[in-house]
Amino acid sequence: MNLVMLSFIVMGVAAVLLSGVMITRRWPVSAAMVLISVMTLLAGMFGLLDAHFAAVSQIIVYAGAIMVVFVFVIMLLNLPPEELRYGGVTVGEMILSAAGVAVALVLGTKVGQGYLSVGIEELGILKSENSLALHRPLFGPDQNVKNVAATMFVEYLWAFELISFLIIAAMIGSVVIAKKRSAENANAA
Amino acid sequence: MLTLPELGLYFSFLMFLVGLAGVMFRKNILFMMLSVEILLNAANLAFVSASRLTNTMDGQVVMFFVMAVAACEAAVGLALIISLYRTKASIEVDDLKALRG
Amino acid sequence: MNYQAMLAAVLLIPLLGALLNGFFLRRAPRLVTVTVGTLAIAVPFVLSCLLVFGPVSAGEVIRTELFSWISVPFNEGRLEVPFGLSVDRLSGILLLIITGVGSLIHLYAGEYMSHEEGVYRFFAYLNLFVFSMLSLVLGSNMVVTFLGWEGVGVCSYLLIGYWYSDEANARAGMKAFVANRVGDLGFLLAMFMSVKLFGTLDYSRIAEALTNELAAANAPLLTAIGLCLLLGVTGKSAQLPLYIWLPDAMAGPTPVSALIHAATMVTSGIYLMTRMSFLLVHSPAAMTTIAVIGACTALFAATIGLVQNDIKKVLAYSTVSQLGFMVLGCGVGAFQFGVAHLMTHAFFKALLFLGAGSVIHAMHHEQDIRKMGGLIKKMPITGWTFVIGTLAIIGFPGLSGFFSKDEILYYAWSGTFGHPLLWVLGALAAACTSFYMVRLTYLVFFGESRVEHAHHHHDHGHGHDHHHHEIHENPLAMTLPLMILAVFSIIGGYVSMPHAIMHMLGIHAGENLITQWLAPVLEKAKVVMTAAHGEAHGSAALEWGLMGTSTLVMLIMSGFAIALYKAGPKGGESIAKAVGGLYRLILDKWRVDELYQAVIIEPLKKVGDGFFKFGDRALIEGIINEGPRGIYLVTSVLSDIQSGLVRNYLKVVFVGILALCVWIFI
Amino acid sequence: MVTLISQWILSLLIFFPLLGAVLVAFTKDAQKARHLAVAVSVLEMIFSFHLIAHFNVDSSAMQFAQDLAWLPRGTGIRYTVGVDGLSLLLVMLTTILCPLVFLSSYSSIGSNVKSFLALFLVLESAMIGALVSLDLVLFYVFWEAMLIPMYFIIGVWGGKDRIYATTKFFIYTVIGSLLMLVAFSYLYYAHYQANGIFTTSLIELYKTAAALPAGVQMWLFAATALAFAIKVPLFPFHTWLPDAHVQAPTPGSVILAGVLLKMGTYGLMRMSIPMFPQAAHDAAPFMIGLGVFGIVYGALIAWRQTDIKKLVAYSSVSHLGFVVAGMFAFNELGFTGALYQMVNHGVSTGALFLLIGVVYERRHTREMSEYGGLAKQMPWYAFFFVVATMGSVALPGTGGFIGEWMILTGVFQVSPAMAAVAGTGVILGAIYMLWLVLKVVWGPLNNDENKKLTDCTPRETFVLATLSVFVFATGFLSVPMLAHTEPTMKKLQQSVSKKEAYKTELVIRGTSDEPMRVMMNGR
Repeated sequence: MNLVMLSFIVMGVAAVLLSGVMITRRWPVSAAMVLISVMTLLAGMFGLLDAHFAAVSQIIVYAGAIMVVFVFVIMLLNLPPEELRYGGVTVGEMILSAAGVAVALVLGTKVGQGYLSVGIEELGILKSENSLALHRPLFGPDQNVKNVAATMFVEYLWAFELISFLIIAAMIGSVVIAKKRSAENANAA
Repeated sequence: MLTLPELGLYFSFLMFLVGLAGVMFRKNILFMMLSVEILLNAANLAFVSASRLTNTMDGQVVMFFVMAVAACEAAVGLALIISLYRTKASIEVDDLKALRG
Repeated sequence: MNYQAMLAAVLLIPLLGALLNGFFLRRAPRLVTVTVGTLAIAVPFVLSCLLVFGPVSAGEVIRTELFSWISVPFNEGRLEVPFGLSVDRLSGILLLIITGVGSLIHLYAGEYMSHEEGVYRFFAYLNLFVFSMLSLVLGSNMVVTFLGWEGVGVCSYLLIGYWYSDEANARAGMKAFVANRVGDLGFLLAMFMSVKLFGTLDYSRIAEALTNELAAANAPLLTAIGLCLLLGVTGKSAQLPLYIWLPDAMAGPTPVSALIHAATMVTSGIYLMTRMSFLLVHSPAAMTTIAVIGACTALFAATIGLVQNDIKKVLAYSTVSQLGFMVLGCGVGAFQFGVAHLMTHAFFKALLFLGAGSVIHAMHHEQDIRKMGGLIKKMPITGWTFVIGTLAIIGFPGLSGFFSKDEILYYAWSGTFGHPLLWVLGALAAACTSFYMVRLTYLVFFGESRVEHAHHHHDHGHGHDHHHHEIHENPLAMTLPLMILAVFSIIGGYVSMPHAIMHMLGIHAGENLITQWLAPVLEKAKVVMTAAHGEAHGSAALEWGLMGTSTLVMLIMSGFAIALYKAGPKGGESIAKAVGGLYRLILDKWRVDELYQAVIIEPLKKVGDGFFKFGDRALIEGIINEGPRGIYLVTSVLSDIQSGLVRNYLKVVFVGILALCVWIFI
Repeated sequence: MVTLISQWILSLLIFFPLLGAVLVAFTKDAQKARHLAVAVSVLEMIFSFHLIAHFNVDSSAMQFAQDLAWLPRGTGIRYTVGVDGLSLLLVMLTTILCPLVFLSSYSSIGSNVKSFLALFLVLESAMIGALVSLDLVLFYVFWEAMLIPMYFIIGVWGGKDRIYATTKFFIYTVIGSLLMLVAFSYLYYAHYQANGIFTTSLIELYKTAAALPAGVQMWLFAATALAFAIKVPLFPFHTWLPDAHVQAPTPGSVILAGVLLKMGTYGLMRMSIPMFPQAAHDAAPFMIGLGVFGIVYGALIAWRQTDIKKLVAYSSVSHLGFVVAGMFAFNELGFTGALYQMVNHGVSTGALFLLIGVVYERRHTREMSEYGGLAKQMPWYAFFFVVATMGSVALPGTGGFIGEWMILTGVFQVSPAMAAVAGTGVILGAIYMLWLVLKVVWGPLNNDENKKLTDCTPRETFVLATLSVFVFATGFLSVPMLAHTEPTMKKLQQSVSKKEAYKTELVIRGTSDEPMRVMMNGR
């Protein structure tokens, strides 16, 4: 149990708990704020997992960009309090939650025994001749950005390009969706 | 022996459960979308952990893709919320029953 | 010009004529159409004469193959069906009849159809018919024969329905085609069996392959082939039970009736049986069936002929009856006399039909014999030739029908497969023939004229406006064929002169002409018959006795007819009243058409309706449509579970995830 | 040069109409689009003459073959095409029928012309693709691709109940083809289990499939045969056909009857029978029975129809019953006759549907009672009608006779009783077809509407005259035509009767002095 491990566990537990806090907030703005802290914690965990580039972009893109949009929309809507009620929780939902917690606890007892990663070799990902990992240029273990880039722009180039299309489409789509109504409203007015 | 990526997987599982609970129990679309962000983050954590577990970069690359998809989802979803709120004056999910069979 | 090319030309010139008339001479003047149509038959007639009186009479068989028609691997070998032609003595006779009588009828038709519009169509059909008929008799294998066999059916269909504007005519054509098709199925099945048994369809090869051992081993199959061929014959040659189409076929123009439904097409059954005689004689059962069918048809049709009042209908039933005689002749093993009667019948029946056509033409399409009478004064040539035809058909001694018919009747008693009962049926039929033919001739040509001089409108759809009511003799183009045919009706029968008469005349040539002529064709059949049944068991005394009896009967019946109808058509009424019900039954042609309609056609229609309503609509469609409805029922229950609330769906997902976790990890 | 062309000719034939479809879709003027479509299909026809000109009639191999990589290597799914005696005649039928159909669409299609023509060209492309593909996945792709244009052709340009008809057509066909896909997938995996490599090559899978145990073969045979039987359509899977035919526009009906139905019988002869010879043997009596029953059933129903198109549609059920019965006789006569009858049925029934279209465009009704006496008003029309009828009733001298004669002779060698029952179809065929002629062409010209009818236009005359020539040409020239198919049929017959795997190979040109065998790379 070294320091890395300890901080990882602390951050993980905190992230899970804060997620729980987030979903129970009454006000959307505070929920968004809690979510930002969860993301920051996750960024730390990524860093501990040697995914430095992922950690940085988690903060910049997620916590920075995406959540700003959320907060912006929340502000824009300015929901009245009666829109923000919790609503009742039924018996069935309680039972489901209990079952979920039970499974999580049981699973937790097994984590220490390497249960989640058992058989990873048998999966054959590293052995298979089809594995993409074999054909990839590897830079040192500390050259995370280079490694990510080498993978992304060689093996996943097409996916990357397609994602760019997706983003453009989403951008245009959101503008169209949000604008159309307002134009109609203007006509109605 | 307790390893870092394995713990990461477990935490991602727990976070996923919490996020799912959020989507299930909250009736407000805004909260549902926030919960979806938790789900996506949990998935990201799983990808990064797996990347570490297998010593490959694919997990991290996919994580970026997920992030990009999340951005799209947020943009489109929020636009929908705005237009929905304008037409129905409500963002209660139980008011939306167009999917009823 | 070698003989092979001539043979091909004989077949192809009529086809060429049909194409010319059908496609290129549509707007040509009538004279051109008629000339082309007639020449397309007359030229082959000349070529046929060269062929038949040249090499064929010397005993040669001319063969030629135009092209390979069907060729398929079959049982380690090949099944080859060339478009082959051959002419031997049997097809030679037919060839001469078809082209010779055909030319005369074409000549006649050019005049007969002179008031018609678009006569090119008529001559195209007629030429096509002759082409089909020639391929029927010239085909060297069964498939080429079948081409002609069905081809004549189609041409007959088209020609019967020539005046298609009247639906009854078109229906008659259709009836003819369908009845023929039933027979064709028999021919087809016979072909299939021949393929199975011999692996070839070439007549000469089948004849070679059919050894006595093979015949003994496959006796049931041979009987089946014989019966299937018989089915084909009953269709084409209008025998019981498929004769029904021939009387209706009189809806066509009269030259058609003369050419197709008297002289050529209907006799193709006789040709086929003679052609396949070597096979038929192996099966006594088939031969007996053929003889019985022939005899019954002869009598049956003759009874109907007794009471008909339409001049063409009388001749039609007479044709069916005469065809029955020919089939009877083949059935008792006297194939050569079947062919001889075919030939004499072609002469005198064509003569009678053309004569009837001449009368009809002169009377402006009046066909009811009750409205005629005394015409012989106004139309002497038509009248006297008609009388000659009548004398020939009733078997007046010395005329052609006498010889051929009496030979058939003699062999019906004493032939290899003969039986006195068959003779009785045949003699009765001959008696009826005498009665109705004399009745017909007398009512039309003698006695008082009953022609209505009042203007009566006739809507045959081909009306012509000049109403000269004066009945007069037709021009030479129509009477010349009558005279030529009359000559042949007198002398044609001498080819089959009975032994007894030959002895009396001191001719000691052994066999009569037709037997000698056809000896090569029938050789195999004769060997088989002699081997199995011994020589025919007749005697001169029997021959004289039978001949005398039938002559006597003929004279009595003719006299009876004249006595009865001396005072006009009402003469028969007393007898008709005496047997009232029977008379009406016969007048309605024994109601066979109605019987078929009720027993075959209507049930089949009902089955068709039933298939459609219950099979297709109720059963199959029911399953097809109810199946989805059942699925819809289930899914509508399931779809009620779809509350439309996204959160509920997520709960299901959640349960799924938990279940997965439990399954994997615990 | 010739070798190069031969190598690419099939791909050209497949994709040229597709290119044409794109061009047609971008044409501005409807009339120009029509001309363009005709030009494309005529060019396609001219290209296809290369096949006839350079086909080696002594070889049963898959000629003009091309074998290219398509999907990733590990899947074993390749772009493999080739033509043998079985598909050659049908490809020719397709390429020759299509220009005629385009010519007929000048007057029968008035709205959305460009989309119609484009869809039709796509259909032609898919049909040829399905006929020449030698890879199960490729075949399946083309098979389903045929469905889509036809779905729209009926659904958009059809009659009153077109949606019902086209949906029924679609669902029937898809159900069948899904079962076929299951069978293909099983074979794919079975081949992997047996040989350790994945492949969808038909030629390889012939061997795999024939070696399967009889029980398995029976299931796979049933699955594929069902798919094809629906397409044929064999009784009792035929009820989509009358609806589809009645609702389809004239060009749709022609191509449906002329080519699409042949895909079913082609599939049976290409896939079901040679792949599963044991099962085919076991199922043969049943299949012959269904075929023969279908002959009588279809004929009797056709007789009782008052809708002309429905009558002809049911006559197709009857005629294709002959085809199925013939091929399950398992002798050369049966196989050859079945193939020949496919071509003949395409020609004569195609002509009949065109003829119905001619009067339908003038009178907008398909009820028999509305017509009558057309011979007076439209003599050439009557002539073509009678010719097409004679082709349909299998008159000697027309191709139908050769086909039916071969089929019946073939079936007779196996089961005389069945042949006799099937033979009644010949009689019934005459009854219903002549009934149709009687009611439409002959009889008095009573209906005043009909007195205004005009005879065929030069364009219609050209189309109908071409088909009429084919009706008789097939009747007399069967030997040169069937020479192309004989080695294939012989091989098929031998392998099926011995219950062995059907063996064939890919060659560019079938001549023996041509060493250019296509490499079976990676297999």
